[in-house]
Amino acid sequence: MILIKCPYCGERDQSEFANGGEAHVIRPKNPESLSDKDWGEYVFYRNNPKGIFYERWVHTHGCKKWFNAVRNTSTDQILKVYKVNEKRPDLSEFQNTLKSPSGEPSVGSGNFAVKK
Amino acid sequence: MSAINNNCKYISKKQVKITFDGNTYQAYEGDTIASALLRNNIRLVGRSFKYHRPRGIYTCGIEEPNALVQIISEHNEPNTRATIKRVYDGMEITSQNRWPSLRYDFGAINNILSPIFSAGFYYKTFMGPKGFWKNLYEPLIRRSAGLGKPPKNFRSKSTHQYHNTDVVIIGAGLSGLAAAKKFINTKYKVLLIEQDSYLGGVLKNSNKVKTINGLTPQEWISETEESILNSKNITILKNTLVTTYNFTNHLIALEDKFAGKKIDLNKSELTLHKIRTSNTIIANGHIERFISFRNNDLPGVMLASSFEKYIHRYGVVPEKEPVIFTNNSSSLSLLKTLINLGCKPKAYVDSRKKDNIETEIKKILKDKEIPFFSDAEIEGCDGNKKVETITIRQGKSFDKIKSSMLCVSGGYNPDIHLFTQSKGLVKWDKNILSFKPDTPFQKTITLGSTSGNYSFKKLCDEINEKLSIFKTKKVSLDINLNVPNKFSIKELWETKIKNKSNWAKSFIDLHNDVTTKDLKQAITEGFDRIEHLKRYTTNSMGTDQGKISSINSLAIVSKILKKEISEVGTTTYRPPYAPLSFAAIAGRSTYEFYDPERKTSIHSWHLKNNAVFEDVGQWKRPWYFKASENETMHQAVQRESKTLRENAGILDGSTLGKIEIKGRDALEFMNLMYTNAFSKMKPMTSRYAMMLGEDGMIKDDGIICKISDQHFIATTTSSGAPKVLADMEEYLQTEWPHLQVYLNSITEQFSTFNISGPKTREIMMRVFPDIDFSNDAFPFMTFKNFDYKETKIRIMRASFTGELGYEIYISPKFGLELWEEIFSCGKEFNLIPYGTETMHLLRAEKGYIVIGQETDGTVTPIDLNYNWMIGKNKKDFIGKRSLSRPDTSRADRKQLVGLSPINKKDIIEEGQHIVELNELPKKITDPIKYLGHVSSGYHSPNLNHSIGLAMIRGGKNLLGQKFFVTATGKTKNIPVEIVNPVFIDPENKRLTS
Amino acid sequence: MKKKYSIASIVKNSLSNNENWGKMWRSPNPKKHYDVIIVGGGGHGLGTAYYLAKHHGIKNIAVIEKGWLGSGNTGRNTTIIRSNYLWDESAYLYDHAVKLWENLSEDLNYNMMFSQRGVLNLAHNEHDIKEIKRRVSANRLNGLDTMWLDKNEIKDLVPIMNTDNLRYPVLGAAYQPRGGVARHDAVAWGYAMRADELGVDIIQNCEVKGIKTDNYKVEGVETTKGFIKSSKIGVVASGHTSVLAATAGVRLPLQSRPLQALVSEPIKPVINTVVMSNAVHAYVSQSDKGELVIGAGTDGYNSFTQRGGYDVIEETVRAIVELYPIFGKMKMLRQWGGIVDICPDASPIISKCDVEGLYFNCGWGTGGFKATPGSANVFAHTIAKDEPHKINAPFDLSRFSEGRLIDEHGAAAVAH
Amino acid sequence: MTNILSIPGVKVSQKDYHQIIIRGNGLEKFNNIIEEKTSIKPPSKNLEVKFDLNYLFAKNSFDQWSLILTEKKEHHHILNLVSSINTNENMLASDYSYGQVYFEIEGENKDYFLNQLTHFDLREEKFPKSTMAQTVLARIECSIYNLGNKYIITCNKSFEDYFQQRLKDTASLN
Ligand SMILES: Cc1cc2nc3c(=O)[nH]c(=O)nc-3n(C[C@H](O)[C@H](O)[C@H](O)COP(=O)(O)OP(=O)(O)OC[C@H]3O[C@@H](n4cnc5c(N)ncnc54)[C@H](O)[C@@H]3O)c2cc1C
Ligand SMILES: NC(=O)c1ccc[n+]([C@@H]2O[C@H](COP(=O)([O-])OP(=O)(O)OC[C@H]3O[C@@H](n4cnc5c(N)ncnc54)[C@H](O)[C@@H]3O)[C@@H](O)[C@H]2O)c1
Ligand SMILES: Cc1cc2nc3c(=O)[nH]c(=O)nc-3n(C[C@H](O)[C@H](O)[C@H](O)COP(=O)(O)O)c2cc1C
Ligand SMILES: [Zn+2]
Repeated sequence: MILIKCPYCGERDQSEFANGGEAHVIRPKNPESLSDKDWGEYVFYRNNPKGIFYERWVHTHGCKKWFNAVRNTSTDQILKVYKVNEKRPDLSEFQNTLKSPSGEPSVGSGNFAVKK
Repeated sequence: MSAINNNCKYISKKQVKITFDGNTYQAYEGDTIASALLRNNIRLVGRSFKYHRPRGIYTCGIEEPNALVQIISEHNEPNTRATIKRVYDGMEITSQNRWPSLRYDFGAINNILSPIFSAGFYYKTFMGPKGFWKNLYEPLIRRSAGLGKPPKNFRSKSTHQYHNTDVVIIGAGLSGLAAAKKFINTKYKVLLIEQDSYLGGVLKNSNKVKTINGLTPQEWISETEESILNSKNITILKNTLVTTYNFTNHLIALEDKFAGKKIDLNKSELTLHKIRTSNTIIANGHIERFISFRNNDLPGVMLASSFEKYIHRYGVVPEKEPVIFTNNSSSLSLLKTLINLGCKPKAYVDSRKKDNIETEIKKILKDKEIPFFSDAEIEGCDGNKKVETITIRQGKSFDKIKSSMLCVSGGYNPDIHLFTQSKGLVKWDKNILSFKPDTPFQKTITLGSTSGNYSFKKLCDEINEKLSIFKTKKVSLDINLNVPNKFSIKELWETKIKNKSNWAKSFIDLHNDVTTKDLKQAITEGFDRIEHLKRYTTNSMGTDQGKISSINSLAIVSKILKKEISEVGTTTYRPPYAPLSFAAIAGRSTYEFYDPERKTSIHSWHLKNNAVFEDVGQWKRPWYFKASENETMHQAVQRESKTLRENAGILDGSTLGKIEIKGRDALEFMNLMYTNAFSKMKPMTSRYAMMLGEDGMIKDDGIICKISDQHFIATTTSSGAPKVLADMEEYLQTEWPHLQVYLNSITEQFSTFNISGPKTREIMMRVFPDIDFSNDAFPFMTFKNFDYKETKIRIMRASFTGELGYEIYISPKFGLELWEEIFSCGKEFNLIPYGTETMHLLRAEKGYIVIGQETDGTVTPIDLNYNWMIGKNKKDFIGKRSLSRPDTSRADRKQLVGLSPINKKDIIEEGQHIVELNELPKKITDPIKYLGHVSSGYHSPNLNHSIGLAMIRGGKNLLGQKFFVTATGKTKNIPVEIVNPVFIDPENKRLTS
Repeated sequence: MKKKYSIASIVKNSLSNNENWGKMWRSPNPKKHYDVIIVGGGGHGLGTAYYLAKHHGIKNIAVIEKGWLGSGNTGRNTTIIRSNYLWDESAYLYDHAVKLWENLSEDLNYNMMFSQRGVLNLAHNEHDIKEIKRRVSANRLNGLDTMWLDKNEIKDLVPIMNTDNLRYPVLGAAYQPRGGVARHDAVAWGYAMRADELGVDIIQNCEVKGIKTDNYKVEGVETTKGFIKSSKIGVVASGHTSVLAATAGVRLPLQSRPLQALVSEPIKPVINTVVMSNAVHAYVSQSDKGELVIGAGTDGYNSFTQRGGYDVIEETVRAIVELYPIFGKMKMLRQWGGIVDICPDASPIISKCDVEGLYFNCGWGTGGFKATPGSANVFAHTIAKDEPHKINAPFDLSRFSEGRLIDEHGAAAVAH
Repeated sequence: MTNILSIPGVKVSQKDYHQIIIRGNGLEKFNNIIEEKTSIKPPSKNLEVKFDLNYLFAKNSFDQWSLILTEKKEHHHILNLVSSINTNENMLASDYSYGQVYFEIEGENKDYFLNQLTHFDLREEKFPKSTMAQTVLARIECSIYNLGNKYIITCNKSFEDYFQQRLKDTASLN
């Protein structure tokens, strides 16, 4: 159960929030000018990285405000929370956070817990 | 030899009666089932999972793999661990997995057949002849597996308790208590959680510690507990087991509030604590492990520290003359305990070399003339349903000793379950021959034996050092021991069997009847990954999850594979730590509170007037009203529909979503959100509107009231309301923050009544004599606000039935009063209340669609012939671009049509399909082509025949053609004509009358 | 078949203390080059290799698995098998699989314990009823054995179910008698054994780090055991497919999310049918060993941690005790999660892509176990022939630009 | 006022209050208008609650306020206030008086009691006096106002029966 810090309400249990998928996907200004393929990409395709992910959350059962977060999807650690109108933080800010002691196993699920 | 009682402070002297398999026994309050049975010399308590072998009590705690019983007096609760469940007077218990009785179990034949029931045997046989698997083999397998019998119905009132805290200490043993001491009277909010009903852990369970700070262990525990209780910042939870360690220091712990008491069904017998903490201190100790030898599952084999725990914690000495078998130094305290009680072990078998064995042990053995075997091991034991003879191997020689109990210690594993659940990394420690915590992933601290620190003397330093991150004072522990401070152990996981036999078994998993032979076989077959091995053999997949054995299996496997144990690795530890009650997980949010019921302000009236309700989302909506006791739903709906078209009817539409939209850019916003164009719309008029997803598919619909270009009120479907508001907010906040628009949900702020039918105007004039309802003053699709008594109301002229109609919006406080007023005025006009079913029927007659019925996420407005709702000149709106994709603009998409039966008596069923064949084959093998499906089907009382709305391929061009509709359970299809979906008043005369 | 399993072989081996069973598969070192490389040793991947070797005469094949066989979702699913999907395309695909399931144990001479004990999908409100009745009718025309059951018929099948005295009463159900469950791990093992026998190299413990392409053509895979050349690569890596695709510069419309499941302690048989419910969200069946196997929902965020939030477990268990009051006295033994690859229309992708020689079989999300043999079978065809089988043709990637989605959301909010 | 329950350390009663939800940008002009119409200065700090005997004025988020009037008033009075605020283009006020229900909970065990129904962190340092929170209680969305010695909890009126029953049930199992 992740603990998420709503920029407006403070730390709350994840169950109060809904995830809005990838952040910084801007709705095309002029959809009619897009090819079917490009429009299809906008509607259906979202990045799905294992590692650093820029994503959106909304405090559905609280203030109902949207905000962005940077989360490591291989550990679920939230590395940063920022408001919708704030600048996308640079990837380099989080590079060294990736070396977490755990996270999803590199080999299957069994051995990850063991330090060699 | 029989058990004797020991004087013990943790057990009351109060006697209680329990029954086990029909026989009554005396026990003491505070006993567990296991201690009670041992007290009564009962050692055979169940049959094993696969081979139905006789099994006894193996441990004295949560790690028990064998002694699982069924509690008849608690709704037949199955698989209860006899070693932790506390007895109470009248408790009724039975053994499990045996037939006809525990002593004579028919299933024991499996033991005879055991050589063929080797690992994974079922994958290799039972494949034919056809049908045998389903009808014979599988039912047989299922019946012989499974342990306990199913429980009985049980509606628990167990509760949840949330905590937010600074520190949680798991385990109130020696280290947990010492740690808690540090937090006394500090600013930290601390929860100290202990699964037992007494604090003290190893101090109360064993004889290991002589004194602490000059006090006896018992005195030290009481003193410590008292000082903790006096400190306001620390809460102690007893009888509470931490089962789950989630991400971000979220813990689940289960409190047994009726431990040792008969359950009161009106009370919460369990409390599930859901804890969020900033720091977790794990001090939950260690678990002793066993050693595999031939017949190491016979009743009478017990872990050494468990045996000792029965003596100290429960005051029962299970046997006066057991044999002790160990590979480490810890069994000294058991030896001393027995000697102190005047008991004398039959033999002491230590696998360590004589030189490595502590002098104190050797001295006692010598003094008391106890047969002593060093550098020796147990080859196996034999007996009929119990241990009778024990075979000891020393070098090349074998000795047989008669004893009925064998206490085994294979060493200790730090109890890392919770630590690994938290995703911490563990590391193999050669000194203790086990895994111990290494790098935590969260804010986790491990203390005492959990952390792999087996030295009492170093404990104090460990605590002071690891807790130095907190602002606390140092604690001091001066511990005097009955055991050597230095822990010594010799690697020993399995002993060799003397006479090779197909039937000889050394168990590695007692619960699932997995033998060391199975491990070897699996590896021979290629299952050389530990996770594979687990799944192929079911090793460590039982109710105990291999607590006393899983490390042993890793070691055995690593030997066969010639790998380091750390390379073999562990299987994944998963929550819960021990089986967790479903009732407790569910808590009170089930049964009557499974999901909140939402009620409108008219609900009480509906109840009084015999409404039958329908669940729409969480809302309770009148589905139809029974005019008399015997009226069926069909009759009611036909009556309601007919009366409405002839006179008038009123529907409680309060559940409709309502959203107030206001701001400088409201118009632009609305033009983007909906397909419709709102720019030319006049203030104080309303319009039916549609909302799409970006994929172009219809998401919701509703009526939009325009107050001004800056102010709108939108209605939504009842179940779509939250989603529509959320979507609007999302676009405003994330895509179009430059638009100045504010939204408020006002769903709950208004009761809404939809009144319609030809007599409606007359009724409205009675209710609101001051309002001019004439067509000129109040045309279709307009709305106005009026003063009404001490409040304001809004009336809109609109209709979903196709009749003259109004929607009234009023504050819920005055809703019921107005509703009743309308009825008293409507009486003479035959006004009736109607429900959602009639609403659906009437709108279908009129060809209006219902979201979720005509639409299913794959329908565009064009498919519904609603091209007129699309603001073609608008540059953009949500979903517009998708409407021109190749597939969404195809001419032969499924489109909305009406269906009329050619034979007027035929019934068009909803959900059936439209085909070209008048008859279907009895058994369909090749798919039959169909055009589409019936999205709505009703018997129209006003046309007096069945009608349908359908979504069919290329439907727009098929008007007038004849097709067939399938019918449930019939091969003969119903001939129908494709017609315009508007069956009643296509010219809208009624609507605008 | 070289290794022939039967009661005779079991008895024979039991006499030698079960010490002489041969290896089920080799553990070869990877060769430098293969004709086809399958990335992902789950059921779909191993099955694909098996059918490529068996039906398409391709011999030089490798299956590369980063962990152990079945360590992905094949080893962690609730094993529900059914084919009663709403849309024709789906019904054809899943029923193709069910038909293969019906002979799979004999075909592979390995007992998958495919247990056709029937699957119920419960209706709890008017909307469910409408949806289910429509599906029953569509299934009938597609030759499937789905039927509508009323409350009494449900009670007969599952006497322990509380149908009336609950917040959302049980109003009826769809029932597919041919549906059921199977022993999930055995599926991977059976396929692996027979593929190995046909010469397929199964390489465990080897992670594909990247797919190497040149000018929109695949060249091979970079792995933890070195570079391996191949001109045809089939990626069947469920939750990790999009991560792998990205290394070849391909974007897929997939989101990876945890899906959780749990088992209870084992008890004697109480529930002989697979029961699924969306409104009272829980899925339950009882395994041959006796534990209740219960499916929970997907977590609402992307993650690769194979572990979801506790709230999802709580939701499921609430529903379980609501529907089956006797389970109030049962206990959860273990909970776990898998990473499922979810497609916008809840239907899979079995498709070629812009890169020549690169094939994807993914997007099975919460419900691909049931499709294993069918999916493997048509995917093998797609790779061997470089064109889709007619059954998987609709499940291509272009459906997302054309709008030709196969939207199974309406039919089953969670499609186990 | 209706008494809902009273057990050692916890007392819950239901109140009849009025409420207005106001949306706007919170800038000076906004504040002035609000002050002019209500004669109360709107709180400017996020989550802050101003209160006295007659009212409770909270800032729920950066663009939303809830004004609860604890004194009994004519509905017209409230509605007029709402429409006079709404005359300003960039503000939205909606009457929430009777679509919400109001519970007052007091007593020394109120936190422990509420934490049987909500995960919300009621600790003083996380939820100080004179602040409010929107969260989930007994599976429904609620607002909680911390007035120090008591909390005011509001939720949608359609949940009234359910919420009352949940509260009573919790008390009965305590
Ligand atoms: C909890 C749960 C319940 C489910 N219940 C059902 C159900 O009841 N019915 C049903 O039909 N379906 C169900 N499913 C879905 C089903 O499990 C999957 O759709 C199906 O098993 C997918 O099989 P697969 O072979 O494609 O993938 P997997 O079995 O996941 O195999 C993919 C393999 O690829 C490997 N891999 C990944 N990345 C790499 C790499 N870089 N290099 C090498 N190897 C790699 C993985 O280790 C894995 O072994 C459920 C899923 C879950 C998680
Ligand atoms: N020399 C030896 O023979 C030897 C061997 C091992 C340990 N030790 C020493 O023994 C001492 C043990 O002290 P300790 O405090 O680590 O262990 P402990 O056994 O005293 O205490 C652990 C406590 O945690 C409780 N517990 C376990 N799991 C729990 C759960 N999930 N939820 C709630 N409660 C739970 C247990 O009931 C127990 O009371 C240490 O000082 C260690 O050095 C000595
Ligand atoms: C159908 C099915 C039945 C299972 N039954 C058991 C069981 O009886 N006992 C057990 O410990 N685990 C059982 N598991 C869970 C596995 O132990 C394991 O948790 C799961 O495969 C996920 O792997 P992981 O926990 O190693 O990541 C079962 C899993 C599945 C898919
Ligand atoms: Zn918030």
